Amino acid sequence: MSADAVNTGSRTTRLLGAAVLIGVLALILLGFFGAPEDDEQRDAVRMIFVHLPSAFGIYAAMATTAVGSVMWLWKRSRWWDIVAHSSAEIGVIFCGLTLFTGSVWGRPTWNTYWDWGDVRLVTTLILFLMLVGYLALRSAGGDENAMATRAAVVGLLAAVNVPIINRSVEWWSNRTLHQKSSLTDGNLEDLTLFTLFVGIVVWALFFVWAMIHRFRIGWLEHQLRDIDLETALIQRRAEAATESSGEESR
Amino acid sequence: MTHLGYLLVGWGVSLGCGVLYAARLVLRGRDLAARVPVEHRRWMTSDDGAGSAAESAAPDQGAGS
Amino acid sequence: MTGELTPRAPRPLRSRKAPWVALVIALAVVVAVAALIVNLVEGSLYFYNADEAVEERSDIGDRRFTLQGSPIGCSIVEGFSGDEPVVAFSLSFGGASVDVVHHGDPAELFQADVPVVLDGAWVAQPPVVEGFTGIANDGWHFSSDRMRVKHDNDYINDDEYDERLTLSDAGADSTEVVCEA
Amino acid sequence: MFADIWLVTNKDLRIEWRSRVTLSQVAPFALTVLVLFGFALDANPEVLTAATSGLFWLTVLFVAVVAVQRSTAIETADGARRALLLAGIEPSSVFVGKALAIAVQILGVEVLMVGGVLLFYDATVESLPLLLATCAVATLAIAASGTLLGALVAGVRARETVLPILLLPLLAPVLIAASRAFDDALGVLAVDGWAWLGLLAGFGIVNALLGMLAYGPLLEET
Repeated sequence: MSADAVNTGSRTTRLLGAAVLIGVLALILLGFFGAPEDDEQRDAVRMIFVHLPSAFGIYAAMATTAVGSVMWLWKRSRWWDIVAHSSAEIGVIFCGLTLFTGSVWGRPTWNTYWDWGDVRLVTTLILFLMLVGYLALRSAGGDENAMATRAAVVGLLAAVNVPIINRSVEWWSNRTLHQKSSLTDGNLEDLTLFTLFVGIVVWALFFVWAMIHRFRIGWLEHQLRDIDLETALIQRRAEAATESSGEESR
Repeated sequence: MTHLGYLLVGWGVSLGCGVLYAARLVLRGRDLAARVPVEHRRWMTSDDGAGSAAESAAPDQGAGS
Repeated sequence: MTGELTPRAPRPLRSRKAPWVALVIALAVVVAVAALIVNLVEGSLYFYNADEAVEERSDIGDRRFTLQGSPIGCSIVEGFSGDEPVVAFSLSFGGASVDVVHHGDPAELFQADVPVVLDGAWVAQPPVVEGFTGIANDGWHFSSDRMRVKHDNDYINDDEYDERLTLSDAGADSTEVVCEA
Repeated sequence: MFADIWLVTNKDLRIEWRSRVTLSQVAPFALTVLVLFGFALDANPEVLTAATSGLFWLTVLFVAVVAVQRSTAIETADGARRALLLAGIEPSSVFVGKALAIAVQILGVEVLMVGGVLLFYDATVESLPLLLATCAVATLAIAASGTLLGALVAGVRARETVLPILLLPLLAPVLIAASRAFDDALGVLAVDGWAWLGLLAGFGIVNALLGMLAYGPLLEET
């Protein structure tokens, strides 16, 4: 990296990034060669090492968005508003990945990519669509404070989905195609469990890395908006000055 | 290994998305950081020290704003 | 001029606090209410378990529904119904068993004791598949055209576990049904 | 409070009645959509029967988007929101009043559509109470969510496109629950329609409460 390149990185993010890269390598080795195959699903079970961490990523991201939204509404804190926006953007990626890896896993194991009857699948899809709506609303532009309030309400509406998604397999136990919580009531081989934890840690580190970068981008955008306003004011005043001086000389 | 195709697609897309998003964040950050005057750039660094960042970036960035 | 125009920190817009605190509390209450309601409607969604499907057979009539149960190992027969390849088997759940004729190929992971979820309807005739009598054998069968496998949250490798741990969904009691063959 | 709610509902409905947009445009739009679905699926009557409930409620959602757009436009035009606030009416009363006005319009269109479904789709009603209850509860749920989001997007520049993106996913549970309840009421699927109705009611209560709470701050700020 050249010395004069200005970016949103810092020593912390570089360390985090390196940890994520090492972690991904470890996860690939453990996931494909370490963990044993499942007696029912055979090797298809190895999808859990990317699917479940992504799902946990949704929970983390949505919890952050919910807290950020509440803090904006309560304290009018720009910091928290940017946090809410950042985590929602990362959350939509985790959500998309959860849906995608789940479908690809579902084809060999359930015999279907998608099942409209399953509560967990459908509620996750609804959350994904609501997050897309959230980002669309954010990109619509307009007054910054009003936008933050609107986004906070939508963010909270979307966050309500998360407990339903998480609990759906318990509430509708014996009524969903999706298996119950693997971590809390599942029965896992030691190495499978360990690999799963590695996956969760790697995803969590990535989440923090992305949050820091995305937050700084949000902060810079906020600064830029202020600066644009100031620049426009200066220009307008300069115009006004030349106009009036022109009139006077006439 | 059974189901290798499905596994490669699932893992590939997951890791690929992560890499793409990370790259986009870094590039967007660079672009924005270059456009924001030094005194508004908190946390931004050009090397490892947070304090020296503003100073080292000042000469070439100051003119732009 | 520049000193005067430096961007300022946004003014804190401290509007009325109370409504938002109320909103947050209400949100928590609302989530709790929602949780209660979904608990109340449990038992009505998505699929009928085999015992419920048998119990409500007259109500269901010939309408389509989704059925869940565990295939009984010794009953599985792959054969033909006319020219069509079918899989015939009996499944059980909650003490009741149902004879099933599934039209089409079975799911990849279809196997004994792993619950399946099937779309189809009751047919008031015994199944006509060569070599298949059915364990329920009650003059009805379930004609299915879509099969999904409902695997559980156990990720176990048989080589390292002497016996299968049957901690999965309560109510699956395929072990109670004894094959006659 | 009830007087205020009635005032707002009455005002919105009167504006709607005078412009006759619901009657002359939205209702024909809904029937056209139903007929077009009929054209699209006509080749297979079985598919049409199986899809009736879903098509019905999907059409209702489209109608709801239009109704909410209209309702929001009434409020944003000429600073009517400010005037409403200055009149000293509680924001939650405004919310309930506007939601009721939207609900009445959607219900009116639904009555027409039930007729259309019976006529064009050859549907048979097996449980009239369930059918009516589903219409009533689902409509209230839709109206509550719609009114809240209508206020939310009122100040957004591209609100015509942002509203459907936000409203339709939020209403997805209504679409699912109301369609399943209708499946039971029309005798298409063997499901417990009353249980789905319970889910619908829960969703409606949640959205109505949220709307009443969030409406005031949204009105003030945007």
